[in-house]
Amino acid sequence: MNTSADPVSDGPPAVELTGITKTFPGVMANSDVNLTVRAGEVHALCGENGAGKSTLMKILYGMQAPDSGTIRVRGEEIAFRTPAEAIRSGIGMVHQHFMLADNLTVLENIVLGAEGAHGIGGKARRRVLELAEQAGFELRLDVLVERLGVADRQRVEILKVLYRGARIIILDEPTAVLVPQEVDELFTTLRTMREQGFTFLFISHKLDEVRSIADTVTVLRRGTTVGTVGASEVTSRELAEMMVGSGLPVPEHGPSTVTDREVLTVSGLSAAEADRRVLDGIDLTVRAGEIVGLAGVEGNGQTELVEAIMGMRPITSGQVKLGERDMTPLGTLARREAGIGYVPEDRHRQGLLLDESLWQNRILGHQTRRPVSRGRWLDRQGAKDDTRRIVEQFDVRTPGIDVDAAALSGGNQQKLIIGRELSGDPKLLIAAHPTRGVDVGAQAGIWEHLRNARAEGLAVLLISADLDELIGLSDTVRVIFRGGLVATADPRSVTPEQLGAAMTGTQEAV
Amino acid sequence: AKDTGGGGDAGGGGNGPCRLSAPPAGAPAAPTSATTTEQMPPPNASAMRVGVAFDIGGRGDASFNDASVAGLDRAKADMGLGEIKELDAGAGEPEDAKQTRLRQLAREGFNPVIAVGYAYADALKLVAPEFPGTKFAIIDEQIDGVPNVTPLVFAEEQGSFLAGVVAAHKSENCHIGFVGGVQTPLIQKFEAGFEAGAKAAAPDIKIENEYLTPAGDFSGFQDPNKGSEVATGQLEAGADVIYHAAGASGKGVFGAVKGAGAQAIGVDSDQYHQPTVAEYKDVIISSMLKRIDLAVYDYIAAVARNDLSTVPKKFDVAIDGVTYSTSGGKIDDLKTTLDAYKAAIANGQIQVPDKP
Amino acid sequence: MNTWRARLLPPALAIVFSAVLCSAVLLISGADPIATLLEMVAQVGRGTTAVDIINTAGAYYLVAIAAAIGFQMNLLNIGIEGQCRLAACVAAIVAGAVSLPFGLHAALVVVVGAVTGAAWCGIAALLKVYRGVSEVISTIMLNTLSIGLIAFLVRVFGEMRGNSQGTAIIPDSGLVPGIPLGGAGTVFGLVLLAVLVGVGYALLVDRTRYGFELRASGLSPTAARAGGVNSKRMILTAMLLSGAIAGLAGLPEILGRDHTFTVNFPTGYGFAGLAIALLGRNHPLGVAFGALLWSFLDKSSLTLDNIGVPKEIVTILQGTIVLAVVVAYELVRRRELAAEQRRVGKAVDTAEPVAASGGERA
Amino acid sequence: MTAVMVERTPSAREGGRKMPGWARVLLWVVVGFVALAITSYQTGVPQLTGSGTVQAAVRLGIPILLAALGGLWAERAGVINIGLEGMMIMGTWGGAWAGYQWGPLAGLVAAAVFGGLGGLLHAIATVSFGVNHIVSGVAINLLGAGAAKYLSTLIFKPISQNPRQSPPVPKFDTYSMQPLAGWLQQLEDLQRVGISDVAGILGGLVSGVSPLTMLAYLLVPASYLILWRSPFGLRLRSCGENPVAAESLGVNVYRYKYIAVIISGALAGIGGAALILNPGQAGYLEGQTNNRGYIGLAAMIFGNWRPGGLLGGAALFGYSDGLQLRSGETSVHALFYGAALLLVAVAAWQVWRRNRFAAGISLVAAAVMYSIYWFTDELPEELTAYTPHLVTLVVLGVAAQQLRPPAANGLQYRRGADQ
Ligand SMILES: Nc1ncnc2c1ncn2[C@@H]1O[C@H](COP(=O)(O)OP(=O)(O)OP(=O)(O)O)[C@@H](O)[C@H]1O
Ligand SMILES: Nc1ncnc2c1ncn2[C@@H]1O[C@H](COP(=O)(O)OP(=O)(O)OP(=O)(O)O)[C@@H](O)[C@H]1O
Ligand SMILES: [Mg+2]
Ligand SMILES: [Mg+2]
Repeated sequence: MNTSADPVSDGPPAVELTGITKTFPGVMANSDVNLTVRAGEVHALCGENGAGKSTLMKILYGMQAPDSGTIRVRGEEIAFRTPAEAIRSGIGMVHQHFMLADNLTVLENIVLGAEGAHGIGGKARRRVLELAEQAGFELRLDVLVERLGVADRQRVEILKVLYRGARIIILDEPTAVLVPQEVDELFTTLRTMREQGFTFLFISHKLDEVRSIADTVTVLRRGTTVGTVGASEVTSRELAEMMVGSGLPVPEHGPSTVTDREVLTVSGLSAAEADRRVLDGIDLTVRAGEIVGLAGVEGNGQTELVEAIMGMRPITSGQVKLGERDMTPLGTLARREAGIGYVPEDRHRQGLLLDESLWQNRILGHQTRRPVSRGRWLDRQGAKDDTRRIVEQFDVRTPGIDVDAAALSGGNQQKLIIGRELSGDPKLLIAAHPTRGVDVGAQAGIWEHLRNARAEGLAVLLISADLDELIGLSDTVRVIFRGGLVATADPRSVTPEQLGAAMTGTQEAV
Repeated sequence: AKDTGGGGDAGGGGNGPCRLSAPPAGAPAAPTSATTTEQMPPPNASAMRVGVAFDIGGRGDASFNDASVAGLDRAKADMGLGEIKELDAGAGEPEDAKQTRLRQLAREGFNPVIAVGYAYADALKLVAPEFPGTKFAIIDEQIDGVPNVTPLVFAEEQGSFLAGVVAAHKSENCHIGFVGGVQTPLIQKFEAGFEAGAKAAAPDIKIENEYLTPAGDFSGFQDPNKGSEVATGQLEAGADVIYHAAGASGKGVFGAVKGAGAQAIGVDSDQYHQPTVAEYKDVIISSMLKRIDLAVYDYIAAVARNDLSTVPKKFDVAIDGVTYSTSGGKIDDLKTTLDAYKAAIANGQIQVPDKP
Repeated sequence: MNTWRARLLPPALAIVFSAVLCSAVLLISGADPIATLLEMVAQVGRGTTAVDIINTAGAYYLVAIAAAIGFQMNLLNIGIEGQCRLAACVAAIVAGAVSLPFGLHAALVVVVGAVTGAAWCGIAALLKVYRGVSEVISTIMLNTLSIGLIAFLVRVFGEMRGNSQGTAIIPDSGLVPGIPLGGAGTVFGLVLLAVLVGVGYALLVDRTRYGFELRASGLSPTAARAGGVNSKRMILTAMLLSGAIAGLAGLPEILGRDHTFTVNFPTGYGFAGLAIALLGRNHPLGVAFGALLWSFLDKSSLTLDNIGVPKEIVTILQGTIVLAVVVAYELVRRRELAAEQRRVGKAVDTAEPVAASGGERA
Repeated sequence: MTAVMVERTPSAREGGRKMPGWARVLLWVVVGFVALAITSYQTGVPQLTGSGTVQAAVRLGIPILLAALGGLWAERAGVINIGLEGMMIMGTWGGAWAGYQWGPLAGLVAAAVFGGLGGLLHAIATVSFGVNHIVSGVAINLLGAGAAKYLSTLIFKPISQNPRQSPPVPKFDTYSMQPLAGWLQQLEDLQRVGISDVAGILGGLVSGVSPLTMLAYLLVPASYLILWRSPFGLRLRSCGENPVAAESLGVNVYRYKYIAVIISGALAGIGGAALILNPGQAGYLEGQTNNRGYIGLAAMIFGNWRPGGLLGGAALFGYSDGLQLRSGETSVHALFYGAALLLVAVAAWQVWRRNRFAAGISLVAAAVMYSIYWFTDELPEELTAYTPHLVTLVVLGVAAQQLRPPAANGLQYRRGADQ
């Protein structure tokens, strides 16, 4: 490792990207992007979904080749063909979606690909421990990564980068999955490391965070750079306007439509997975016209709760009732037929048949109901007509309903799913991360649809990692921690920090 | 340490040679007048076109297909056949493939057409009536009632009886073994005869017998690995002469026998002279000969003379249709004994069972 | 992926590619590829070859549909071979043992065949659903076990005719008359069964809820589950269905020609079925085409001995076709998806109103 | 006023009883052995633990072991290799071809090369063209069989006069670890409870071993060391667990997959060579692999994608096959007694783990096994011939749920594509 440069040096910029253009079939992900990152600064990249941030970073990291443009690292022009070459130039990247092998140990994940330095044995172990200490992390190196929580996984990712001697570190949405307290910890680490001379490229949608950690902010819109500003010189509002070209949408409470008709009643619900309790005596009620938000750090049981309500996961005790009807013995399909709509958290894996046409996707989950089927037979015409309705009503941007779902962009895929799940007059909608990775326009549209449905008496159980969304949309917020509901919050008065404290189990502090 | 070949001794817990019963006496010398055809000068058949449909294995299988090839070759040399066409079968092929093969030969004017192997039985029953002008023969299956089909069948149990006698006399432990390839009725004839022969020669003898696979799994004829294991098992149990009827798996049997320094008896043709098992020559003390070559030769000659009545109904010991080989000279001392048994079988004094 | 081009191009490419490769192999071994092909085509006109092609294609079609049902949901039923043989054996035993009026008798036999096939496959299905045993491994084991079971059944319930062991001859009432074409042979009556199964399969997959669930489970098990598809039930029923159809495949021959099951019953139908289903892309018509092609290659190859060309060339040809066809499908699929994304991209660009119309709301 | 209303404090999680992996394996080996020894004496079938049976198990198990190792290498890199059978066939042909001309060592090398070629083809199809792994495997099995047939017609027929067989091929010699093998033989001959059983089993392992068998023995720990204790192996395994992550760390996933699948093919090819070059084997013979490639795959799954485990799978298969081939129906019959004993042990284990239900099931199964043993004298020969397959199926049925395949096994990976 070279000697620590003083922060914000006057030497050549750490990274200089000029005229980067990258097209995917049908999408111009980057067009003529310019970016200059000084050594020793935290440089934030902002932009709405699909603006091309990740693509740009993948190009810098050698994972994707630009169609044109030049990359300079510390003044030297370089064309990376593989991540290995970028790593050699001292660039490291922590990806938006973690790049960890679950079935390998922490140590193995860290040394993978960099075995040249210290092998994979004791020497490597000592070096990793040393680095962990420097960064202030506490990690056991021999556990399988699958056993780690999100924050720990992120630490592993950062250690991976450090182990390779990276001085320029790309962090793609590192805070998306963290609660405020964890974010603070992360920022402390970043600041320490900045003092030690590291340079950061930091991507986030959360503008407050950006302003608190970054020295400089560059905004991307539709694949091009809109401008670069000093972080201390702008307000979040100004940043947002740069990003979307207009005002930033915020979820807002309309008038309350909550009734006292209980639609979903969950009582004493417990579930286990291989000796481990994943749900622990959950009691939960959602009334008609009410949106109940579920806050929690990923991995605390929200996925399991949703699956248990949907009948996709065996439970050890408890009851799920829809209206007066006991759902507990029913399968997923029967629950859907009884009036539960379900927007799954992972649209690619759970929401869609990517290799099927849009109208075939309309049938999924509704295969027993009109208008897409008649008894045991499918009603192809009915399905097509209703898909056209959804495309129209929900503004799904597509040339037709015969294209494969895979060809649609993420936001449009999500709109199709929401449209489908609101079809057939559901009584209850379970929406898991309905706007995750969806751009601002689509996001506002989805919120609008949820609110309208609520006004018509729909009960909604909303799971989201975006606390602003939760607070903005919900009538009640419940907090889940280690498989149990540990707190209830009033969205009209609670702050994200307070929620965050409850989510990490440190609610005594509030 | 390197295991020197033949180091193992098979006769571990041996109980010594058998108490042998005397060979049947008083049997008149066998009617050595083999077949009638043998004695006549070979007819001229230079215009004859012979078609042959082989069973799986085909020419070069070092087994019954090859035996029929030998007959063909001799017929060609002696009688000057016009043309010979041979078609091969595929493993596990359906019935219609066999039919097509026979039809193809018949349609192209080959006459006679010889079907090698009982697998052709059903196909032949169907195809032969379609070509009344063509003469067909089938090896190893008795087909009656189709006028233009001549069955060429053998008394394998009689030959195997002789192999049993050889084994009983040559065993030092009075313990012998039989390895069958696939447990089909045909192979069971070998087993039955072998057992009968061994028991006749030495009533107290112990006989191991084992098949590699059950009926329907024809891999038993193709798996020397298994042959070797089964033979090893029998050798370790104390057997020291092993007779096999296991097709290509026999190689494995010979291998195991050689490794243990024991003795083996081959099958179908004179395996002592067979190139594919040449390395095991020294342990092959005899082979049960099933003279398919003779049957094929006789049949072609009979067709050439246009007198099928001269073809024997069954190729048995009486006409040397099944017999034993003496190549290698290991059983020269047994010749008289064996011939006595042969004569007794031929004149009906001994009835050899064909089912175990 | 719904254009005709995307459907037909890959198999055509594959067959051309395989033909070129095999020609090269033939040339190396000193044979004339053109003459070989002509000879194979000429063989179709000879004797009963044409009818044999149809008959065997019928059986191939059944095994391939059995395989296709599994493929639809990413289940690999390698046990078709065993299911087909065992079902044929049991059906023949029952057929030889009962006496029923004409028609009813054969119908019973068909049902027994289907049930046996389903039951044998059901073992693998249960092991998969309840014990998580990969169906690939269990069906491979079951294939081998079926050989032993068949040998046992034939010994206990069968009879000996000359040197061949088989089940009792089926009385006339149990037979299914064929369509006699004189010297060209007789088309098995049960080939119609293959046609029926094909029609049923087409309707099932394309038009019914069950078919939709089947495809959905194959395309994305996770999405299907979230969509209310009971994956255990689907695995179980799909395997049972696959086994049942596999169980029919041996019957045309037995009820139409052999009138008995012998231990010499042909082998290799199972793997042919897998290959044909791949070739035909699990599509009812594609599979029919594949079955005919496979059968043609099999039957016409019988003449290759006549012109001194090793028959094995056909096995190589078949292997190359399978590999080439999947490669071609993959390449065409990638191209089509890219084209479609371009199309979507264009459509979205022209219709681009505003990215963020979400500013104003109630 | 607090906005967050605390309802209750979360409860801690409880854990079950656990035992380290190696101890469990050791325990089961011991239990299995004790059951076998008891069975051997109670039923009067000494072959169960005889050195002969063990040697047979080794000979029969080696081709399967090698195929299973081949499967391990491919699947650890994320490529399912059902084409092992075809690669094995290629190996038998190559081994016989080169062995005939230049001796067994050359045969071994050629078998590896020919198997490796099959692996290369599989890699091209699955890695470069994204073909479904199983489809490619099925095609390779067809191709391997076809190509070997074709080549042997072309090359062997003129020499051996037979298109389906090679001429005799020179074999490896066998070696015994003397004087240990001799001592063990003496011990075994004493027929003392326990001691003779151990001596029989160990003796079977150290006597009559060919270099190829030794190589196979060595390849098991070597595979472990390479795959689990070397940087190369870490990279290779990472391709089977999360190739996207591996690529992002500069691992050339395509290259590692290629290497793994080619090695896999080479190992399968060597497995084929074991059918040619080991003493007692014939030369090349059409159809001689007889589905051993598939069995190898089963042994690997059985062994939970680990070298030690697949060794156990191959050993179990070889053992039950050797047993049924050598001492036929009686010993297989005795196995039912052994199975009953083992199931009682399983029941005890389940009681210890406080799993009453499973314990009950095991006891019932044990009773069934014992009554089969008690009420029958012999089993139909047709069925005992396939004991190994039945045993594999049953054991998988019992154990499959604890298996853990590599996470990205069988998935298509394309460079530059997300997930
Ligand atoms: N591998 C790919 N193939 C095709 N299109 C892609 C690919 N990767 C990204 N895109 C497209 O490129 C555009 C830019 O994507 P990118 O991931 O860079 O956006 P982003 O700014 O990181 O968005 P987010 O905030 O959702 O992470 C998107 O429209 C996306 O659809
Ligand atoms: N590997 C890929 N190959 C082809 N197209 C891709 C690929 N990755 C992304 N795309 C395309 O890019 C578009 C959106 O992808 P992207 O991953 O940016 O979505 P997203 O909005 O970020 O959603 P998500 O959060 O689920 O990733 C879609 O049209 C998708 O088909
Ligand atoms: Mg994205
Ligand atoms: Mg991104």
